[in-house]
Amino acid sequence: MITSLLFYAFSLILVLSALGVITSRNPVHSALFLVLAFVQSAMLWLLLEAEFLAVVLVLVYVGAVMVLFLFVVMMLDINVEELRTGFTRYVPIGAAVAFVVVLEIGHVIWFRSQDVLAVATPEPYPAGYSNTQALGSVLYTEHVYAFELAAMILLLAIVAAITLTMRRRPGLKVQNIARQVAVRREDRVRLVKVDPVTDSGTSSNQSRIASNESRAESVDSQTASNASVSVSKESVTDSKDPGTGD
Amino acid sequence: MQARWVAGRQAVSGFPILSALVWLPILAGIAVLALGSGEAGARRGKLVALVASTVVFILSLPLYFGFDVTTAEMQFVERVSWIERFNVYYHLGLDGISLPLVLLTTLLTPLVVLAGWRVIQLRPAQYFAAFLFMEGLMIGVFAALDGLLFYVFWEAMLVPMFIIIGVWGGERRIYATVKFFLFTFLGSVFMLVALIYLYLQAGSYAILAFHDLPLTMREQQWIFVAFLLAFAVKVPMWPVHTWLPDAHVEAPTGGSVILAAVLLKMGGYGFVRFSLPITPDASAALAGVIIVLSLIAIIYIAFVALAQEDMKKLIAYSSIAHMGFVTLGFFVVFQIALGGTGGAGIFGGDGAMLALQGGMVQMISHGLISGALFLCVGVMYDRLHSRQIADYGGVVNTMPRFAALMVFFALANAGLPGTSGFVGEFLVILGSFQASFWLAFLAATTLVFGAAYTLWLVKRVVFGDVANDGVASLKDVDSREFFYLAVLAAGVLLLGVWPAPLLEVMEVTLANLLEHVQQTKL
Amino acid sequence: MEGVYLSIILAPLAASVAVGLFGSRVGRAGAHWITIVGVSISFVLSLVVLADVLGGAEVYSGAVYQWGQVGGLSLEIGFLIDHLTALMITVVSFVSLAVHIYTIGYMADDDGYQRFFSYISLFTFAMLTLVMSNNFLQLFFGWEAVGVVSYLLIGFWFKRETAIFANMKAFLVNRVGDFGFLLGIATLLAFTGSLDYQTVFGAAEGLADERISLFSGTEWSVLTVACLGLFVGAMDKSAQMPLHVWLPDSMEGPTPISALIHAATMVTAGIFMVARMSPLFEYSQTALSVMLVIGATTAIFTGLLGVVQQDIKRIVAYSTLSQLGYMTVALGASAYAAGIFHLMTHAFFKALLFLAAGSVIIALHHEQDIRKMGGLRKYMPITYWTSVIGTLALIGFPGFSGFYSKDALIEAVHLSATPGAGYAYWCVLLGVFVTALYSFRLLFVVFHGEERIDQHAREHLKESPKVVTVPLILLAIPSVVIGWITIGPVLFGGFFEDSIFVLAQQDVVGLVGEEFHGAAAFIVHAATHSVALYLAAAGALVAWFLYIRRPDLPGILQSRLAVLHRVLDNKYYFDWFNENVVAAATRMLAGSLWRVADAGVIDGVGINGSARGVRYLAGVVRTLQTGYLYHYAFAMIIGLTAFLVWLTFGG
Amino acid sequence: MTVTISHYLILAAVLFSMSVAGIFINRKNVILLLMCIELMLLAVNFNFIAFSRMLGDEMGQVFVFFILTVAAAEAAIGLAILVVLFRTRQSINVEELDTLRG
Repeated sequence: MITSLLFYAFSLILVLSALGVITSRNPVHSALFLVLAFVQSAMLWLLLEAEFLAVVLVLVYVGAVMVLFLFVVMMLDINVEELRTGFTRYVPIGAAVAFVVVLEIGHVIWFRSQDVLAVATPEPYPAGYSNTQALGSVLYTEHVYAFELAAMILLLAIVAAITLTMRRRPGLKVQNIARQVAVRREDRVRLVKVDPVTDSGTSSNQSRIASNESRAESVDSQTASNASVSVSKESVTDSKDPGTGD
Repeated sequence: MQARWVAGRQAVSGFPILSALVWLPILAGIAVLALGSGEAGARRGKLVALVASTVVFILSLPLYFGFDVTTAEMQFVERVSWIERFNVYYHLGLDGISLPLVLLTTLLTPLVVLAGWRVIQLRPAQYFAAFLFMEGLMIGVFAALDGLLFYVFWEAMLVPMFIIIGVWGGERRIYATVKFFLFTFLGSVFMLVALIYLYLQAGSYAILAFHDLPLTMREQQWIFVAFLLAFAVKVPMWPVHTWLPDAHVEAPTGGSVILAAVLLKMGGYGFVRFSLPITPDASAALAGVIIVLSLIAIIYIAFVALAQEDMKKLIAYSSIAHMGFVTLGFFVVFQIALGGTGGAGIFGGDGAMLALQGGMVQMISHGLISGALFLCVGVMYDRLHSRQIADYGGVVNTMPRFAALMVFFALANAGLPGTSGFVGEFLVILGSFQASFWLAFLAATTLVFGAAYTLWLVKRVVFGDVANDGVASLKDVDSREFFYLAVLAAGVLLLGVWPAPLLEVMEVTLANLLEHVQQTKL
Repeated sequence: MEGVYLSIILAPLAASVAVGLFGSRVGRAGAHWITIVGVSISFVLSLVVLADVLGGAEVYSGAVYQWGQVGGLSLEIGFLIDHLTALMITVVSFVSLAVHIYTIGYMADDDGYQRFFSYISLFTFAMLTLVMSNNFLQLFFGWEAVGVVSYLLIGFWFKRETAIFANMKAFLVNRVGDFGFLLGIATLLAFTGSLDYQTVFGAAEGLADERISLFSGTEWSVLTVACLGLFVGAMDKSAQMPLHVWLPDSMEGPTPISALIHAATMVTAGIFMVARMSPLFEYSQTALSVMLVIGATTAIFTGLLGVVQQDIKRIVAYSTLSQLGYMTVALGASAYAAGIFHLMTHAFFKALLFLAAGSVIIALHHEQDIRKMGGLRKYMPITYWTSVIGTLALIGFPGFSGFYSKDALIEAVHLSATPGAGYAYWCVLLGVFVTALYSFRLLFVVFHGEERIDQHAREHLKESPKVVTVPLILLAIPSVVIGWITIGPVLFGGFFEDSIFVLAQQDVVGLVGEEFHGAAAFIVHAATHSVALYLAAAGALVAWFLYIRRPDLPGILQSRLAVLHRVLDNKYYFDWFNENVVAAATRMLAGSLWRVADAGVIDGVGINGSARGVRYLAGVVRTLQTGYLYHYAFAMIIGLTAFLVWLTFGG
Repeated sequence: MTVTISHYLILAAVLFSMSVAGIFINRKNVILLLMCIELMLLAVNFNFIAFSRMLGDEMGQVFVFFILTVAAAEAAIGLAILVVLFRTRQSINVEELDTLRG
């Protein structure tokens, strides 16, 4: 009796929340209604003694999928009003199709499956029965290949979702560590031979640096300027590039 | 004779030679593709293609020398289960009908590779690979003894041909390929339906099992028509022939050669392998229709050929006319069996054999001759990039060696005795006389019309004074071109003066076929 | 002897192939030496065979190799060697040899020297194959092969538009004949089951009574159908009306060809073939009558054309046509031996005339118009005298070879009872007059009278070199004496034995032979019993009067008889008819079949029409495709629902 | 008035029909379409579990397990596509997605 009451209560909420999903104006509301519908379904599944799946439904759907839905709905700036225009245009045909579907399923249940459904009340499970264990014992033996396949599908879905949504914005600077590590001395440093300068400190930027450095090394500026190490400005900016490409 | 085939048989015993012939070119084709399309890759690819096709040709020789001409049984048979659920086998084998066609294929492919050697600049690797694929698939078609296997090869062959015309073709190649594809595909779909029906009746796809399957007249007629649609398009018979001139004109030289020399033969082969033995009663009942269509092809198409301005189109139309002899030869058999001319009473059986043999010889001979003629046109096209007759004239002045070969092939095309072109027509005309005087009369008009369009072509292209600067600048054939034309010339001549080696191979098989078609299945 | 027979045909073939393939390597001298040696071998071996046959050897009929086996029918290549064959191969190889030698001079400065020798050797091979055959297959091979070589030779100077037109015409007209020939062969095969001469001949008598229905309601004798088919073949090779049109045009080829092919050998293939098939033709009165009428018509009407022609080679060509008509008449009258006899003598003197004409032509630098000749007698004595001999032989001057053959022939026709023989007799008699007229016209206009040669040619005018004159002399000798020597043994001596078959009631040659008492007596007999001799004399006289005595008369006559002249000048409008009616209609039909039927109806309406139909339909259906995803989704759902309805409520 | 299998089946049918109707009603909003599909799958899962319970066979539940997996994957990819779609077109209005319309 309790079971019946619970069944009707859950069913009622389920149907109403489903109705809310399809009719509410705001997609956020729809999503929340859907969450409710899932929870109610989980309850009903518990009544059917499918505990494992009921828990999975709540964890996976309510916990993960529906959150994803909500994220997306909220993230996207959707013009709800525009989407609502002509809302009722297809209601008659939708209702008609839904009605036909109900009719069909009802027909099948009432007229075609009487003998099967006559023993509609399921046998109770024996004591000590564990739904999770029973499911696990078939899942990891008989259906292990399918199970692996399902894992692959999920992996694939992850990869696909990431590839689809990943985007590269132009102009974004990212480190390329591999290229930074692979840099060699020749890429950064350049040896330049500078001619001896007669009137030092006037001509070019480059030679000024050179002569300054050489002065620091040696007092005799005339001899040191013959061969000196010069780190040019260009080579410094050059060396920045290989590390920062996208 | 006995010693010959015994020795040959021992040479191939235990070796799956037919599979080798089918798959070697295909693997080689993959290898050519794998070698890449760069310049070096293309050069290596060409070499691989030539070596592979030559090896295939050499491999196919033991088939001839190991062939037992005293039996109509399938030989060199290979049979492995393929799709167990539907009783499909990977089943290959040869008899006297398919052997010559396989040899024709293996002979022509190296020549075609050689013909494209320097000419093909665009994606050469893919070009040669396509021809290698074609070769394997064509051999597969002729060797397949399982209906589904046959169908797979048959349809798969369309793909490389489609690509060859579509990629390396002329200006209107897209129109031509689509037309070619739609025509042949439409026809073969009906064949698939017939094959499936036969499978449901026989419980397997074995073609030889189809032969012995009893069928009612109604069933036979439907199956016959379904097969007819597929084969008539391929042959091609009037009025489903219009794809051929377009396809030929647009195809590159090698494509035209393979198309004319081998692809058309599949139609003829289909008739003798499927239509005649599977539906003998329907064939007999509808033979009149086919004969009329054949005669239309022979006479009407000859006139159409006369009006052509484009060399390739002219040769294409001439192909249709010549293939008319093939279908005439195959179906006149039934008219002979019915009695016909008074003489048939004493000579009926041999008359039917004449017609059958004639049709088969005509197929082989046409393969060589039309192939050679298309190669000739290719040689000229490579130099002047025109197929219009009006752009030529007096080619003999600048290309004497080439002109000699071209005139030879043209005469062979006109059915000159001493060339293979004569043998088939001669036998078919002699045979069809047994059916009716007027049949022979109409068929024999080809002597005049065939000569008319061929010689007029020769007159306008080869003879005369140098017509323009283009012709004046022509260079005679180099040794490569001379080689492949000379090989074909030798073949044409050999079969013309001594067709016995060819006739002998087919004799028993055809006799068996003849006996088979005369027994009603009802 | 098989080796000998094989060598006879293979020697020229080998020579031809060698010269043809390695022409540039063997050089010009090599080319003519190789081929001449080849043909000489044939000639010498032919003499051996002739001697062997005359020595009473058995008739040989055997296969060389099996061409193919189809059902119970074995097709073989082989030889039949009897008196007829022996005679033919001797004539063919002799004339061929003479022509080979003559060609050295005639073609001396032609670019295609080696090619030419290769061709004529190939021709010799083909012709020998034809005459030595013992079956229809090989006969047909030789038949077409000579046609092809003739095609190549007529178009030898391929730069000339007229030449390549003429060779195509020749081949096509020949193909019309081959068409009939092939049907004849097919008829025989259908009713006898063999292509071997001996088997077919053996069945001939039975075939005469066999009936075949060609048009509903009419029944034909199988033999007549076969013979008429074969005769159509003979008509084109031996250029009988109306299939003669190719022969005059074929004079576009070099002169040695005209001599070899179009006078002495190929054109006689038809005559030879009918004689060879005498066991068949004998049983078909209808075929014989047709031959009589066609031959007689050709003999007289083509002769008339020779009178108005201005081209030296064409005159000789028309003369050839006329003489071939004579031979055909002989065949129709069952006088096969007389026909072959005339064929032999004609081969010699007509080859002579052609080569003489060729000699004139090269002396005048390839001038062929007789209006630009005249008075050549004193410049070219050897050519002149050999021409005179040829002319006398042609018109049947007593004692010359042509006299014997022609007179015997006319006598035989006179005695024949075959329907049509009366008409034929008058035609051939009149023909004698015409022959004499055009022959002497040619002789007088070219060699006598005033010189009308242009200045340039006259400076170089001289007798032809030895390689030209020697063959002339070689041919002149038999032209004079061969008739005298051989009429007795060949014609009346039963030379042909079994190789020619004549029914006893039709044996006109035998009747003529009863009154034959030696070659000299035959002259007396002819002078007293036949008007032919006097007609020939009259013809010669008229020619003399018109072209020597009153050279102005022909012009006057021409304008008086303008209508007649125009008809003759246009060759009875045969060419006009062929070009403007047959060829034009063919081209028109071809064009309309292509453009209207093929491109228009099949491709336009059928193929592209269906494509257009599909495109139109697609355009209509396209409006259903809104492109909105949800419409497709709806369609799916509705469809699924409908399907479920069918599944739940329908079943 | 015990709860039988039929009850669950009818519940599933109602749920299914409502989601079908939802597809029609919310034809323009792709997110809602995806939600309706989830709802549909849920309805199907109901059937599986109900029968599994009735027949005492875990097979049905295994099936549901896999359906949940696939549905999760589908939702993830579907939403990813949706995000990409929105990024390129600045809208998820189905009526603007008419590139198929030739």
